[in-house]
Amino acid sequence: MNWRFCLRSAVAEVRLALSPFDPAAEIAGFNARHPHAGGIVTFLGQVRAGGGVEALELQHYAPMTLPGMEELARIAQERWPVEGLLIVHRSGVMVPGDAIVLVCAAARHRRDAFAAADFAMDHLKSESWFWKREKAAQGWRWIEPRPEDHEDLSRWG
Amino acid sequence: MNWRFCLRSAVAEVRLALSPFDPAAEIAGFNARHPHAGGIVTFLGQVRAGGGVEALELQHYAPMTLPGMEELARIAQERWPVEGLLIVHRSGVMVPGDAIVLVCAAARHRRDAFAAADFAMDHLKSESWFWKREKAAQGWRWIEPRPEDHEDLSRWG
Amino acid sequence: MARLVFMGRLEDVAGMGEMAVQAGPVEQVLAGLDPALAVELLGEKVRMALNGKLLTDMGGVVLVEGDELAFLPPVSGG
Amino acid sequence: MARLVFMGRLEDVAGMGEMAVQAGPVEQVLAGLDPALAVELLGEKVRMALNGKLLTDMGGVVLVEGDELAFLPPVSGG
Repeated sequence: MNWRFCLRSAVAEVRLALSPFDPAAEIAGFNARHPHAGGIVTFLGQVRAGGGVEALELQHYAPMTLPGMEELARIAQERWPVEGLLIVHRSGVMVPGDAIVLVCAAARHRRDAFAAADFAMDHLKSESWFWKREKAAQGWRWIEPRPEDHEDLSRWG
Repeated sequence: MNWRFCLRSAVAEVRLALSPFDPAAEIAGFNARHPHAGGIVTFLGQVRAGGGVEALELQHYAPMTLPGMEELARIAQERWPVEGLLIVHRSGVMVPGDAIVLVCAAARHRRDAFAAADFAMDHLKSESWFWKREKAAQGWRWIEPRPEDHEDLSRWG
Repeated sequence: MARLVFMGRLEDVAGMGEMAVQAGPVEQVLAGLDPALAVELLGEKVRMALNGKLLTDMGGVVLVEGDELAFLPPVSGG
Repeated sequence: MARLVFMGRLEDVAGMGEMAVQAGPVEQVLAGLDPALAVELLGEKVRMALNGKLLTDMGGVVLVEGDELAFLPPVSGG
């Protein structure tokens, strides 16, 4: 893995995954690294099986995507007292069942872990430098953010 | 495992664990069972290492605890369109690093998964039939819910 | 005989997790206990369940053979 | 030479992910493109980044040798 694609601080680890990753193994590793946290919240987003989508592609723009994710992690850490934060986001072509994004947040109190994970997901969804398209029977189609995604973002002020 | 301690419906699985469970394995199994869900949120609560707590005990009352958890799962499923819900709660004596509670919620849309898991945790924390005590240097001490726990509950109307 | 069950810190107060008692009106059963324990059991925050069902009012409750009356202090899970 | 980068659906419109162009004022570079593409690139929702930094205003921007100007339509991750 290229150094550009991995950042680790005392608290946060942010990765842009260019090939499939194993979310269960990531979660197990994260949990093992955070025995001091009372609560750990994880969010896993995956390509839905059975919805007619044959493939999903996420594009990233190397000069901006990972730096943007790192900045997001920094802001989340500033807003909530998390003891650990992991953000992994895929780029490339995925098939149903593949993991797209994983966020793990460990905190002393569960509300902080929930909020940090929720905040990170809302921002990854509609304010990070990714472009998404889906392949169904009709071919490829670019996906733009839904109005709900912007409403979700506005919850954070 | 005694039949009284396990309920499985099409959507929800609720367990009262009388011995240690492996949250990473539970999460991996849950994820594998829900390839159709776009988003999966998990919450893991564990006995904090390093906080001076030597042991934690959770008591349950057999005639009410599991039925209460099942009712909670039923209400969460009614309120949010979840495709899968897993609630595992330990009873007995635990040591730092042991898992206390695990909630996994799978849904088509991530906000539903977040809300169902968050709701379930708030209710397990202060409205389920468990009694908690901690052992520190001074000996055992019973823990009563904090005012924040009741405020958390009131968010759900 | 009927059974009283003491959960959480009430077990410490009672010095035991359960106690066999003579069947009869609850008031009478409580009157037969150590007064210090009875006071705790009647505490404002303590709820009661008869055979696994919460009682909304203990007035008039009579324990019959095999009944289990549980005293439930404030809960704390997770 | 400088480089234009087209992300997301703009890649489909351009028929390529990047394009080498002569250095010079951005207005002049865009004037040299297929007008249908230029119109899309100037769309209200399209943002631009010069060498990885968002531009708040393209007025007066001049591409120099080695510059990379990216056109970024609405994002959608997760």
